[in-house]
Amino acid sequence: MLESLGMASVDELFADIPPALRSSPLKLDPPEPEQVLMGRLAGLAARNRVDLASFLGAGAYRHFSPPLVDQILLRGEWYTAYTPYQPEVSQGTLQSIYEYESLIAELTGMDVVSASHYDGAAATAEAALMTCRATGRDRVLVSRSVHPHYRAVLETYFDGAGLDLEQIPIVADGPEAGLTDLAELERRLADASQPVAGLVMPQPSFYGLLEPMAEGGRLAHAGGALFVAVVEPVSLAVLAPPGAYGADIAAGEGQSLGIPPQYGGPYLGIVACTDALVRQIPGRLVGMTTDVEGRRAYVMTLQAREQHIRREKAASNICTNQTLLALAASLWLAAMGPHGLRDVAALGAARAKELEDALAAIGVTRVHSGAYLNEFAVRVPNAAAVHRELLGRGVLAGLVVADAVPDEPSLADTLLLCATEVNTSEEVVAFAREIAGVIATLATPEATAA
Amino acid sequence: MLESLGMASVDELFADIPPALRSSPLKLDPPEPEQVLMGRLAGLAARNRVDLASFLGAGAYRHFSPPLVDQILLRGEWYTAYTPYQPEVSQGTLQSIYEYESLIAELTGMDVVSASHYDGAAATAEAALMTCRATGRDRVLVSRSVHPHYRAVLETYFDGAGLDLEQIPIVADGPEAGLTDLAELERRLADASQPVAGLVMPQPSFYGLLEPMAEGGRLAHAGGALFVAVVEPVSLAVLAPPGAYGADIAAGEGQSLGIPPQYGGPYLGIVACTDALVRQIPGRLVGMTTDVEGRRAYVMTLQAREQHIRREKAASNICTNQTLLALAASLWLAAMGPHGLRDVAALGAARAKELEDALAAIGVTRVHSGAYLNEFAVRVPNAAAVHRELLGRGVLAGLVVADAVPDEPSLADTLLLCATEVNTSEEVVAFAREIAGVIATLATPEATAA
Amino acid sequence: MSASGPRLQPTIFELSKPGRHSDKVPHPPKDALNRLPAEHRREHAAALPEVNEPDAVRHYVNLSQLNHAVDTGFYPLGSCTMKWNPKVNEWAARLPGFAQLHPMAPDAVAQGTLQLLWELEQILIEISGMQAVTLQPAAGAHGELTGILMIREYHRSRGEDRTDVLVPDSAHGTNPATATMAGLKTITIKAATDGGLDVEGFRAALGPKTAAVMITNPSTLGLFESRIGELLEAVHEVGALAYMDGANLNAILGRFKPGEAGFDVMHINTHKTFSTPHGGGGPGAGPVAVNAKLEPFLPSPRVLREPDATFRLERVGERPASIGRIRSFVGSTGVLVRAYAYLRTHGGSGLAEITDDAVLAANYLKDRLADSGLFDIPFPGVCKHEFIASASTIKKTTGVRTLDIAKRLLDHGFHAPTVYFPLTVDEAMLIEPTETESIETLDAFADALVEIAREATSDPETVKTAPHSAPVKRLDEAGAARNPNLRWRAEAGEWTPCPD
Amino acid sequence: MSASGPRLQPTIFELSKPGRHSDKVPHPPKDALNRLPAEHRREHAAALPEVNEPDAVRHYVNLSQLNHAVDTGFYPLGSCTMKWNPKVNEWAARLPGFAQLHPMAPDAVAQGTLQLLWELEQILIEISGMQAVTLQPAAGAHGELTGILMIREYHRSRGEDRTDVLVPDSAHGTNPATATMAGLKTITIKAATDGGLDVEGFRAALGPKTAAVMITNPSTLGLFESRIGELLEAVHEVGALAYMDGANLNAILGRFKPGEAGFDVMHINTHKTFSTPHGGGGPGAGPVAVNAKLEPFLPSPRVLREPDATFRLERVGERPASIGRIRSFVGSTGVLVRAYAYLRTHGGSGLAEITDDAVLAANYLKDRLADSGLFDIPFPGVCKHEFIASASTIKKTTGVRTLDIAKRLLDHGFHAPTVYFPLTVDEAMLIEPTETESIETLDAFADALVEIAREATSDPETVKTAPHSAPVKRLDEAGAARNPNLRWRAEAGEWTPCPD
Ligand SMILES: Cc1ncc(COP(=O)(O)O)c(C=O)c1O
Ligand SMILES: Cc1ncc(COP(=O)(O)O)c(C=O)c1O
Repeated sequence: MLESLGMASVDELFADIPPALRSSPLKLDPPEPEQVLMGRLAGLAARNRVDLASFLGAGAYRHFSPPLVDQILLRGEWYTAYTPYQPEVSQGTLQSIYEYESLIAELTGMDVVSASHYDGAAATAEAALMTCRATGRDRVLVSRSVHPHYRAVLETYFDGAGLDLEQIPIVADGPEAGLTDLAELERRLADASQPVAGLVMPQPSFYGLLEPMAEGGRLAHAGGALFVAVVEPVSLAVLAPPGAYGADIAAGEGQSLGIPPQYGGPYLGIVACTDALVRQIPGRLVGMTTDVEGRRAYVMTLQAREQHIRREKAASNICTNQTLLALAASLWLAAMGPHGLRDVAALGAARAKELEDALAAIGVTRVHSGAYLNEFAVRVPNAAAVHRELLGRGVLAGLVVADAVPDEPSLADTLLLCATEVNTSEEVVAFAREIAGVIATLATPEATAA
Repeated sequence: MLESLGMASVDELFADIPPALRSSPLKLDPPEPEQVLMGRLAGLAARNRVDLASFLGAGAYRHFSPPLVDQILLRGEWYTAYTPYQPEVSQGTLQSIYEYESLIAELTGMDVVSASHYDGAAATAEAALMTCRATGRDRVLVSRSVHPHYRAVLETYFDGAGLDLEQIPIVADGPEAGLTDLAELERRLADASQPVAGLVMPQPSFYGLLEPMAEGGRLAHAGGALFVAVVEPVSLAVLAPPGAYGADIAAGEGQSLGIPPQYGGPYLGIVACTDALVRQIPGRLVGMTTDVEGRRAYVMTLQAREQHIRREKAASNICTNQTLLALAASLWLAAMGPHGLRDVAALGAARAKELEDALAAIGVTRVHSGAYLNEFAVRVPNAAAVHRELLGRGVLAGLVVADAVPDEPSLADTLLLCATEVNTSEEVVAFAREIAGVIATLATPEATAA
Repeated sequence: MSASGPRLQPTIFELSKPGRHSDKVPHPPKDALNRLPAEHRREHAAALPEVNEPDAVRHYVNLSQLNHAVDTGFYPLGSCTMKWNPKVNEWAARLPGFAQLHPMAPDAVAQGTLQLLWELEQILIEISGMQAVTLQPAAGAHGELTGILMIREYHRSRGEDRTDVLVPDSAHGTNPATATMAGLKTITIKAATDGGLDVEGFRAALGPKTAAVMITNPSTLGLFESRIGELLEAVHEVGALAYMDGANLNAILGRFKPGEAGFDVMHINTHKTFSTPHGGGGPGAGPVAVNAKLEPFLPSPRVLREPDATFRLERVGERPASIGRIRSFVGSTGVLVRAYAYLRTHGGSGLAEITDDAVLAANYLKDRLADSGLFDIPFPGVCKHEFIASASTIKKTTGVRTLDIAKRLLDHGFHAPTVYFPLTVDEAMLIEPTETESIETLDAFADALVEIAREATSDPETVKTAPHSAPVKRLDEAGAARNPNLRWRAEAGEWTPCPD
Repeated sequence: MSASGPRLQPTIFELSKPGRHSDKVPHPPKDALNRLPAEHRREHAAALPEVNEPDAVRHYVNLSQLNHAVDTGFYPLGSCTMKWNPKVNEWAARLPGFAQLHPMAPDAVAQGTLQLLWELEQILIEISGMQAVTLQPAAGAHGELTGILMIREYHRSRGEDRTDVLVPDSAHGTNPATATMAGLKTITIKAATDGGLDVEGFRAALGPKTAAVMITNPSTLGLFESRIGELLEAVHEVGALAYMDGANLNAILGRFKPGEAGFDVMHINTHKTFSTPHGGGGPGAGPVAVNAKLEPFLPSPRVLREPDATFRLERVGERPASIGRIRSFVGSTGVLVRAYAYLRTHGGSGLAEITDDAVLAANYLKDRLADSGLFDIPFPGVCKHEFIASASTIKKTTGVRTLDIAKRLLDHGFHAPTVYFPLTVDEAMLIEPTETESIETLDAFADALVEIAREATSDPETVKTAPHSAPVKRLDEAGAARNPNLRWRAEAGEWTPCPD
């Protein structure tokens, strides 16, 4: 090719880079043949420990995934396509997004679902920003029972956009302990000088508790605010969906729909809203239409919300989203079916109750008394040390809550534990046995020193 | 559906089974949901040990396989199709077989390649039977340096078909030790009262040695017999191909072309021959043709050799073959390319020499002195016990030859060792160290008793 | 190229350009091959295609899309039983513990697979009603050979010289071809007028020379052989043995156990009965089940369970009565893992359901076609998992043949049924829907056949020149056989120097 | 359905039949949910599709075949850089050690991934010529937001209130949209007549209110901004910072390091530069590299290497200057593993070759089109990895537009280039061939464009109504927006009793 360009060296193609700006060659390792590379990667992967009996959830959930899901995802026609800019040769991707939108709409009970967002945190932030655009107000309330990462991301986005974010505390003790403080919420909503755009509440909460969503929604609407429910989609198989308790927007993390935890991503940010908010929703939307010969077909639509059309006036700057993960979630839902999905939720609930009972039997009890689905916090003296010690015994004892939420004194020395259908009864028994052992050991000062 | 058939119970559909012949329900375990099944299978798989430093070849060879190979094989369009009976909707399979035939023809230097056979042993048996059909004679000679399984299968097939099979011994000692005894071969061929249909010789031999194929072929042809070379396809990257030394038929095991060892199969039987023998070759053949509009297309052809047309007069009873494995081999060859293939052969040769030298350094030396590519036998006193002991030290020390060939006294107390590019230099060093240790230990009688 | 534009692909040889490649393994030491004697070295490199990874992957992805497959649509190929291939099976076979196990690995490190094989044998013993099973044969025809060789050996061991194998005329071609491979003579027995076994015909041929009968039950017409009891008695009376071709076992799981009914030996096609994928032609696996008479002759090595619940393979020569080896190594274990997964998935009750559903679907479809009045249904009674329809009348009235109808079905997005088999029925279509197809699919297929039958009258040319929407039109098969082009001839390769 | 017959698929909801399913998990205890308070329970089951495995798999296999993809053909989408996605990367990301690692797992059990992330940061530091890297952003636009927020924080930390972001008119839409999300004002600067940066225009707009300039280099016209040195000086003179949109970094690897040249911050799109698959719209990953000025503001948590060569994540609140979190957890690690694999595969010398090959391919293709004399090539000099062609003249003479040409390309089996972007060129086609395409493919694509240009004169209707061979014809996009149908409405589900 070089000859046909009349050039002697490929360097001539870079003559447009001013000499002063040309860089020295890259100081990187030499190329690696595939066999060598695979050895290196397998070695790194083996340095992670994924063989522990794990009771860790805290926003990312392990679920059984039928092999068909990953086998279909490995088809190059899916993963090596770009955004469906030429719909005539992208009907596969487009229909799969339409179906994803429909599946999530069914699950959440909402009308409109975006084609995906980066993750649950970004989805929540985008949902909160929507409430400001839709109401013309600039103050959003978020419950402190929302995942701490999501709240941190909300802070970052709101600080950037120059909007106000206020956190509603959780109840410190009593029968409502751990739940959003509704009395405080009502007070904040009542401040007429600072009208609230939106209220963000989770279901289940970061602490695994079932929040009074209907009440939250009622209060928000009474204050003229929109109500954003942060939900976990597997739980929606059995929990009342946002559409049923009047949420205007549902946001959440779709990872639990069979997507592997893979240390944080790629995940699936879900944003769903009512028809009334369709022009405010950020991200791509795919609609059903027809071709010129009347065949049913699918296309990206209502693009006037998006950055490539509206530029600085767009609803969001999002461009690349998480389409392949939306497909993964759809595949998983199709493979499991509504019965399988309910079974998964119920198996988790059953296993979690087993865990609660097994721990209670050795004196490790729940922090809160409210209802939970499959995740709950327990009080453990010296939680961080116990957690560390258990790793050596092959148990990942959930999350040391204080590591993630150092600013919630009522949760000091607690562990957040989760069970799903991938946890076995044997693991539950082993966990109870080992934690009892560790607590006993740590209670003996000499043992700790050893 | 039952209603539309006007039936009350599905049992009515089985009324044609005479009551006396109806069976009791199956006494088998209850159905298992996928998650449970996967746990069971993972548990069984974990009971196999595939983490050993392995120097075992003996007819099945581990090679590096680029992930693209298996990813393409997992496409349902390939593996869930049947034999291409409707060529218009099977051009993928048909073209892939045509390409496989062409690739193996290139490698072997032959003209015609069948679409595949069950395995190397069946391929060898079919090749030997071909020589009888083609010559009208019924006596075949096979060297005892051919894989013992192949010889056993030849016995079974020949006994069944009422044909004569004679084994040519290997040279017991001296510089030709381990190689086919050419003098004896010449004597057997000279018996004019029993004309020989074919001579079967391997390259490399079961013992890893390079056989005098050109000489074998010359002798066979001088006796009016056809010459069958049993070859290992990866070695053909660097060894003279059967076409170059005048073989009439090449047979062999295609597993080494990147197919995982999977405890014996499915593998890939290769049969290739000269144009002169095309009407005698068993199994399917795919040819290039055109469709009625002149487009290049592919189709199964020369089917008058096959059982579904010729029934009791067919060249073989083969129907289902190993098409998917032929595709796997083609994919692997395409992924590696001719350079990659040569590199694989050369890496094995280099690593094997390293192994020979490392063992020689601790006094474990080769049994034979002939040239080898990447497999050779060493003499080890108490070979079976040493082999067993090494397993416990994480080393699979090749094959205890006497286990597979108890009737070859010159190979008593030997191990057959193989190295390929998947063996590391570290493994070689560790093997030499451990075998030295084991030999020392076993030499001390008390240690053995302990 | 797939979603639009041209679909056919050049050969991979035509994509080759000298020097193109992707680095997969390290470069060997330059002198690695110097120690090979010159007379053994390859002079000219094989002219294998030099392509990079993108070229190779695109080539095979695009080629794959030219195939009809169970994963893309309905595939009612009678006798072949294009069952659904569950995806968990593919996962199972690829578990490194299974896939990476060397076939010569000592028993001590192969306990997982040996246990699986042993358990699989037990399951097949229960299903077949036999006494013992070998998992070694690589396909149905290979199982037939194994079975017939055992029968031969059985007679031999009793000092009898029996040379004949009786086979009904509707038998699959592998049956007579197998007899020949085993050095025996095939005697073909015509079917009775109802399509079933002509027991009298058999009786007339049975005698002291009869080594065996080979019976496919249900038959290749999709019919249960209701006179099988009589026949088996007659066979055994003359000292012959009865082989059952188990290709259609999927129709009778849990309803009929061949061993209990008196068959001596049978093979099982795992790709027909137990969902192992057929891979565009293979692999298969053809386990053979035998009763006590034949157990001593099973091929070696068998998988043995020791009193301490460990497993081992028979040693060389351990069981001298064996017919010997019929293949290298132990069996197509990768296929058998899949069959095992399927059997465990469904268990006893599930297998019975599968048979019920398969037979139900076939009868439903048969009735739909019979109701149309357009196709001949030569055997109108209850069928098993498959049935025969025929275009005999259509051909007479319109000139459109079964072949044309088969091709036209492709335009409807369906694979054609098996056609012109068995050979005993004029213009035969052997239709097997399998148990997993929905009623919507069955209806759509029936509708398509009806539409095509009508089109045969209204527009026969369109049917006779079908398919019209496949990647290619009808092929010049005669030309392919007349001037066979069986391989690409690439230019002889030269050793190009190692790039480094 | 794929190889022949109809290609479009019903929705998966239309395949649903009550009760259809395949058993994937065991049945839970019947009372498992009894402890949930009534007010929290779902009343009506979600009307999710009830399908069995065969229905589900066929649906998605057939749908997939409706897509054009890099794995099926040439995809010259400018700016999007449809690179080859190496298959080993897919293997790597699925290693259980990577895929099954929980994002909240303690550092002690995550050392492999932490090391990989840390090494990847070092590699990107070397490539960008910057001081530090965050791997957290989930895509390019997310990286832009991260970068601009850091810039804002930087100015704030110095007590400055800067509100303006200067962006050239050829910029991608995410640049201005990002400024808005960060609470800043976009000021658009027109390009110079040669398509390059109008440094004078920038100078005129730069001032004490300027927070940053956002420059894409090479630009979205495929041109290296040769006056970038001058501009960066001017920017820094007024105390503003320079953001580089690194979408086109693949054109300058090893030739130009933005950090060395004076940019303060940039993002990298792993799917454009380092071969991570785009998945039909995403995921991506948008690492951001910064110089020393911005390092303190990097989002948390960072990956830290301890003196004992172990790795850990920053603790909550450990670095108060940080802009905070921009996402949950640590990053799209599954994507980053693939990028790491790619970088290791190619190493320093390989990356330089990739850039050379990509630029060479683009210039070759540009010259081929320029030689045809049929397309306008507004910027005829050397281009980088992509170039602009325009159908402006064709439109004037034939009425055939860029859109029509794009659609007609589909009939040739090619994906269309990016069209009507950047907005500054009339009837723009932004063509990016990438480094892995063979000269045969480039020639075939050029030939197709030439043929279409001729067809625009000889048979404009055919071009204007293209595509003709795709699964659907042109779509009613206006109707889709007028009456949006954004979801299937299935019938409300009822709880059917648990089958057991
Ligand atoms: C009735 C019958 N017998 C035998 C066979 C041969 O089985 P295989 O193809 O597995 O060798 C078949 C295959 O179609 C068959 O249908
Ligand atoms: C120049 C340019 N900038 C920014 C982006 C946005 O990147 P992403 O899609 O990864 O968010 C793109 C994407 O196409 C681009 O081309």
